[in-house]
Amino acid sequence: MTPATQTAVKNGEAPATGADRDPVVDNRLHGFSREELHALLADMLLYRRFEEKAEEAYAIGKIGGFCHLHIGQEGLAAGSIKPLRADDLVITAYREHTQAIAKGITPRAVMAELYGRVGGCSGGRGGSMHLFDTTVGFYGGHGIVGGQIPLGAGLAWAIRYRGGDQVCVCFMGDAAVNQGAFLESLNMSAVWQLPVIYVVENNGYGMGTAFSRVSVTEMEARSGAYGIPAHTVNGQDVLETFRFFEGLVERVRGGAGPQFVNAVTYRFRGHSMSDPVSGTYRSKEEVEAHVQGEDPITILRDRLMGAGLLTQEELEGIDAGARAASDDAAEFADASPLPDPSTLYDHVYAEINPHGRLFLDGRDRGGAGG
Amino acid sequence: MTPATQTAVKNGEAPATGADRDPVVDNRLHGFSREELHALLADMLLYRRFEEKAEEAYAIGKIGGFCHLHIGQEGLAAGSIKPLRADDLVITAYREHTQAIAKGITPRAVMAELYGRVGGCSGGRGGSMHLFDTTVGFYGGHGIVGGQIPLGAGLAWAIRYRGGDQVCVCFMGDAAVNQGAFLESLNMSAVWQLPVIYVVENNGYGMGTAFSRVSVTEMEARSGAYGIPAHTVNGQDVLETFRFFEGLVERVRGGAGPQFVNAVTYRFRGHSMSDPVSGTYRSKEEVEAHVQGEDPITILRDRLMGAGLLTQEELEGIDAGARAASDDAAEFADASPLPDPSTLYDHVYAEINPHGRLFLDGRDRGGAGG
Amino acid sequence: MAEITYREALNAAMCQEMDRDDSVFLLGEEVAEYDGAYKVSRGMLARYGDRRVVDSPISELGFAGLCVGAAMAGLRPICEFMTFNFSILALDQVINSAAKMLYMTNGQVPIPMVFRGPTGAALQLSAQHSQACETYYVHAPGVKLVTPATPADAKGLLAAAIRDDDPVAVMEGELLYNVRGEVPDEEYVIPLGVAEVKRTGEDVSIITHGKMVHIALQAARALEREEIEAEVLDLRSLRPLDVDAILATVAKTNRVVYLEEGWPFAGVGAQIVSLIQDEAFDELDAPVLRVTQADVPMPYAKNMEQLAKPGVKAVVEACRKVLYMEVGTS
Amino acid sequence: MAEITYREALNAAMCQEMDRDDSVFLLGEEVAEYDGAYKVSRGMLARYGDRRVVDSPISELGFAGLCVGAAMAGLRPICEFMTFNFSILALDQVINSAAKMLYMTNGQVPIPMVFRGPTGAALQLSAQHSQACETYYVHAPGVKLVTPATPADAKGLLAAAIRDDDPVAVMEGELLYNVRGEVPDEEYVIPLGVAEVKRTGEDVSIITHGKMVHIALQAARALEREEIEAEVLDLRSLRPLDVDAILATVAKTNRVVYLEEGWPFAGVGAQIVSLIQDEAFDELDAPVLRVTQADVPMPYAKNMEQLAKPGVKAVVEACRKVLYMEVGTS
Ligand SMILES: Cc1ncc(C[n+]2csc(CCOP(=O)(O)OP(=O)(O)O)c2C)c(N)n1
Ligand SMILES: Cc1ncc(C[n+]2csc(CCOP(=O)(O)OP(=O)(O)O)c2C)c(N)n1
Ligand SMILES: [Mg+2]
Ligand SMILES: [Mg+2]
Repeated sequence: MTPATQTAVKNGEAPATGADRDPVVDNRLHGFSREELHALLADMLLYRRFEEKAEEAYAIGKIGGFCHLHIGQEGLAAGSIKPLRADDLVITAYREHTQAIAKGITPRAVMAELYGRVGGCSGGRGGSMHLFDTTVGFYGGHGIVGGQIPLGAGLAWAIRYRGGDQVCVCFMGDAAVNQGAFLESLNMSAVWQLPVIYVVENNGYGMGTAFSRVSVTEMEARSGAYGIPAHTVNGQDVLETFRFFEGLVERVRGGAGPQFVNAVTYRFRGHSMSDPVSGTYRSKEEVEAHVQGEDPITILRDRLMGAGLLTQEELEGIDAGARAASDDAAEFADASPLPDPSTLYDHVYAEINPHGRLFLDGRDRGGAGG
Repeated sequence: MTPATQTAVKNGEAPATGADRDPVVDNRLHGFSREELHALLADMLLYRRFEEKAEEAYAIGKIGGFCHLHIGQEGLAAGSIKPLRADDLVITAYREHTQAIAKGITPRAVMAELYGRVGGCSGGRGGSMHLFDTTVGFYGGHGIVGGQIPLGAGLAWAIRYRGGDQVCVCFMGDAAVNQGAFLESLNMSAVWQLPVIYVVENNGYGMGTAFSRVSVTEMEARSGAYGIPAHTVNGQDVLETFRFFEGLVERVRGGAGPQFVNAVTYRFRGHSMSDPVSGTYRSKEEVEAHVQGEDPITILRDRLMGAGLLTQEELEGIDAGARAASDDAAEFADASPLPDPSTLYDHVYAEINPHGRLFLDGRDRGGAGG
Repeated sequence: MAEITYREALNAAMCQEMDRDDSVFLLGEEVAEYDGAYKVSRGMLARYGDRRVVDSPISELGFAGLCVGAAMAGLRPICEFMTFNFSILALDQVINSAAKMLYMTNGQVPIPMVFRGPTGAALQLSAQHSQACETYYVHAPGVKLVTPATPADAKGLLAAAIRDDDPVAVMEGELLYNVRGEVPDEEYVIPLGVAEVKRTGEDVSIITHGKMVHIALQAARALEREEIEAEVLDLRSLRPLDVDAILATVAKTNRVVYLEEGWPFAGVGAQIVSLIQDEAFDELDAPVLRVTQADVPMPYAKNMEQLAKPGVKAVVEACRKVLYMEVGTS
Repeated sequence: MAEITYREALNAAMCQEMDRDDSVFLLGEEVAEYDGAYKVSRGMLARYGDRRVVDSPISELGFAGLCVGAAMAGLRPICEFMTFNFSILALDQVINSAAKMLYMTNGQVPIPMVFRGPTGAALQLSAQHSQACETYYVHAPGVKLVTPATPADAKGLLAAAIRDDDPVAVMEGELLYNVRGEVPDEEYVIPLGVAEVKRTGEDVSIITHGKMVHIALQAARALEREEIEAEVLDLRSLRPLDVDAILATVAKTNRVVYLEEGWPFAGVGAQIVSLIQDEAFDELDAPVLRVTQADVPMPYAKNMEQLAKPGVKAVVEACRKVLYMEVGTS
């Protein structure tokens, strides 16, 4: 099992510092090496800076449409995706910029997609909600709440059908578990014992609606109906999350069948760019408390500094790298051309049949197709 | 709480025979009076004879389309619906002839509906799968598996909205719990504490598919995800079922919130008229064993005879009544006219707007509407 | 008569009807505490309480069906879809329950309810969030459908929809919510099935509905500069359909362009063309042309989205074409 | 060439394709152990095993989506809907996932799959089980749609649909399953987008698709007795649409009737009329008339159902009408 991108932690290596470390701190470091810890910090800082850059770009109109930031939830992106193999599959909803980067899409390709440019990972056609790169096993980016859940089951179905040992990780928001697709997909996954891990990014809210207002049970209760084991993990602790997923992925790879993970996290920004951070449905105090106490980046930083594994200088260096990569992504995006208007009708169909008309708007009237 | 139709058991009356009865037998009689017991037997025999008659009529082409018989499941129809008040609401799927009769639609109106005649409870427009009579609180008769589940939640919503103390009983087959509508409806019912009882008529099969082939959990596991209590009842024992529902309905009426009942039963006929009773998906032996050992009518009959509460003569009298009512229903249906062709466009809309055209097939071209 | 926004007009219609009839309630995602995803229900929770203004889980099929069930019992639900894109999940309850119920029950169970929310594209929301859903609602008999284009129409048509005893889909436009216009303050109801000539003209008729009315009016202004007088007929209601108004404008100009936001194949315009050629065959001096979204899923990139959407230029060209003028010179 | 049933022809097409390509599998309700609700997949479980012939729970949205997901990963699922009526529950996955995926991914993720099953009415199945679903599948670009009317077309079109790299809906007819006809024994594929003249004639064209082809042929025989020679054009494929064949028959007879099983508003026929009047305006000697289901939910009662369905008589009358003959005398 090797991480998907070069910045990621290398597993299976012994922790760098030896037996003289404080066992409590060590325990909280989950046996990661210094390099691995720095790499995880670098990953999360990249996600943060990248999205801050996107926020800026949105404000000046470089990015349009809906844009859902993952800020605050980066521990989960790194902790759940970095343990995956390159050929494992990820599918998710529309709050997926950092997940896409975690799985191996370059910041450039993601940013260019947000800008709607040809250099984007979906050629500028998909936008923020529809990031795709199947070469790194990232299957989108879906905008209908719950729509990706059956698709994730289908990806896992294909793995099983071919006798492969990959795993599919299917993310969703907490609100998505109230969609019927959730029941149908989990049930089928259980019946066919598909190699899929359903991960709820439980940030407590679906837009302005607290989960407790649309459910009388806790999240953990939602998968038992189908005989799928439920697990809870603290998504703000990237190390705990990483180790947890590392183990779970191996179990699923080994045939343990579908799993359900309640990953507890918090969204530091509004639902999308038009939603204020606090006000209507959650108080300023509530948000502040989370930002202060539960920032996955701060948590890791403090832990590393506390253990003497990170200096202020190193931190600044890592952060500078993250900012540079984000700036570079934005510059790349800005320089990338708009899609060529002549391609408007490309990729509606994979196969243009030699007979008959496929487009009914007059486009291929008299042309080859009609 | 009074039963809905005149044939039904009257509750709250002391058992007719006194203290000299065998306590074990008595216990199995659940404290019902002789009259009540006879009435329940009469109800079930009516359902049985009625559907046997329908079967005959289908064979000679008097009834068309799909026709799903409830034979074998009558204990559940009587036991769950007879305890309801006249103003309680029932909604169900397409295997609903006997449920409709239990709630108070006359055998004549049901049979005429199967025949597609104006005397039918849906005027011949609905057919076997769409029996309706809102004056007795019977809200159909729905053909899309799971489609009635949100509708049942909506009926219960209306009760709560108006501050009424009625209860809505929403039936479904075992296969329907795999529809997403199940999750969505149960969850909303729990969130809003609706006065609804979801009853699964668990006959073990959805068409040719055993429940165990499409679920890794038992039926009881399916409602806990939404915090809705699950109950199991033996639907072949009409007395147990009646007492169970009697209690449950009162609790829901009193504000206990939504409930989920796994009512275990068995279908003695094929899924519909074209499906053989046994062969592909269940063995002859399996069916025989149920018909011999788990016929709700036989069970009650034997129990009553064992307790000296029913003579062969009485049984024959009751059965003759059931046959006569079924014959009468068929005669009524046969004599009832076909719907008047001039009514084809009636009841598409409740309100024919004075302006504009509602029918686009040329029908009101030049007429009042267009 | 005050000038208010389309959003406020919808709000006013709901309040008007909720004030007069306790059986009317509003249910949907974010309609209560959040005041609506697009703030259409602003203030309504405070005014009517959480019995009548209700936040639902994200369960489109379920809550649409729940509303149909409540309507079966005689209530008059307003079921808000955050956008109609999401209502595709609920279509089974719209078509198989709401539309067919009255007929299957032989008239016993009317479904007096409203499905409402924005339809069609806003700006750069990409393929899954930019779909005009009229065809899905108008194909099956049993559901009525209105598409208000102005604040006044929004108030009058939504009020009429709530009062109607049948299920009525009210398709709004996200890009219309901030549009301002004169709206009667008093009780105001526009009968379903009455189209409105939004601009008169002799030379060519642009027939359209919903948000596209504004594109049609812009096109008419552009044509005016070429001394072409276009009539703009806003159908307002697709079912019932004001056939008299359609035939009147055809008889007047003999040349027609149908403009709609959605895709061409089996679009609303296809039906209007079919109707016109059937009932006014001899009145036509040219084939009816249609302007629609390009027959592709909506792309995200701004330039591509503009290209895919039906715009003023395409309407002007179509009008010139039905007038047998040279095209592409304007 | 053997004479086999339409049902057997579909079975043969699936086996033909499953034999040549391991990535093809069949999934749906009752397709395996029960051999299919209508026995279309008879023997396939025994032949291919439960890896490739799979019974699903009753979860239309879920299993349709699962098949789309499997197609995203490169498999070629055949997703059987017991009938297309039930697929309304799955439309979100058809439209928002299958149809839009390739575009949203800029061509990265084709969806090479088939949705198949019967559409339209059988006999007395009442409102919820008697719906022709073409419009719901043809409106959004991204999905192709074929409607075989004969056993040979069933084999050839289903095989082509399975081989096609796009999602293709194959709409069959429950009442066609027992129809017999000559079908090539060898590998047989009919290219998508090629209509077929099922009967030639000079006087009037009946254009149609699917099960209605048989009604059209009956009507043509009835007209023959009045010495009217009707041409019957079976579109076979609605998307891609064989426009050349349509224009050819229009040019030949100058009079057209479109016959379809579904409802009128935004039906397939509306689109065909729109296309003909646009592209062959001057060829038409009369408006194109349409024969459709009555614009009502399907009633159960036998007499009412017959009345609601488009039948031979209505087609004959429409043909007489476009020929400007007296109507109602035959
Ligand atoms: C079917 C559907 N309904 C509604 C929406 C609008 N919508 C977009 S995101 C969202 C909230 C989802 O919340 P959650 O699943 O918790 O994910 P989060 O945004 O918190 O990551 C809603 C209602 C949608 N996109 N799809
Ligand atoms: C959505 C939908 N899918 C498929 C069908 C076809 N169908 C009718 S009944 C049935 C089986 C339902 O079984 P169950 O819910 O257990 O009820 P039972 O017939 O045993 O009473 C199926 C698959 C349908 N009517 N609706
Ligand atoms: Mg959330
Ligand atoms: Mg069953």
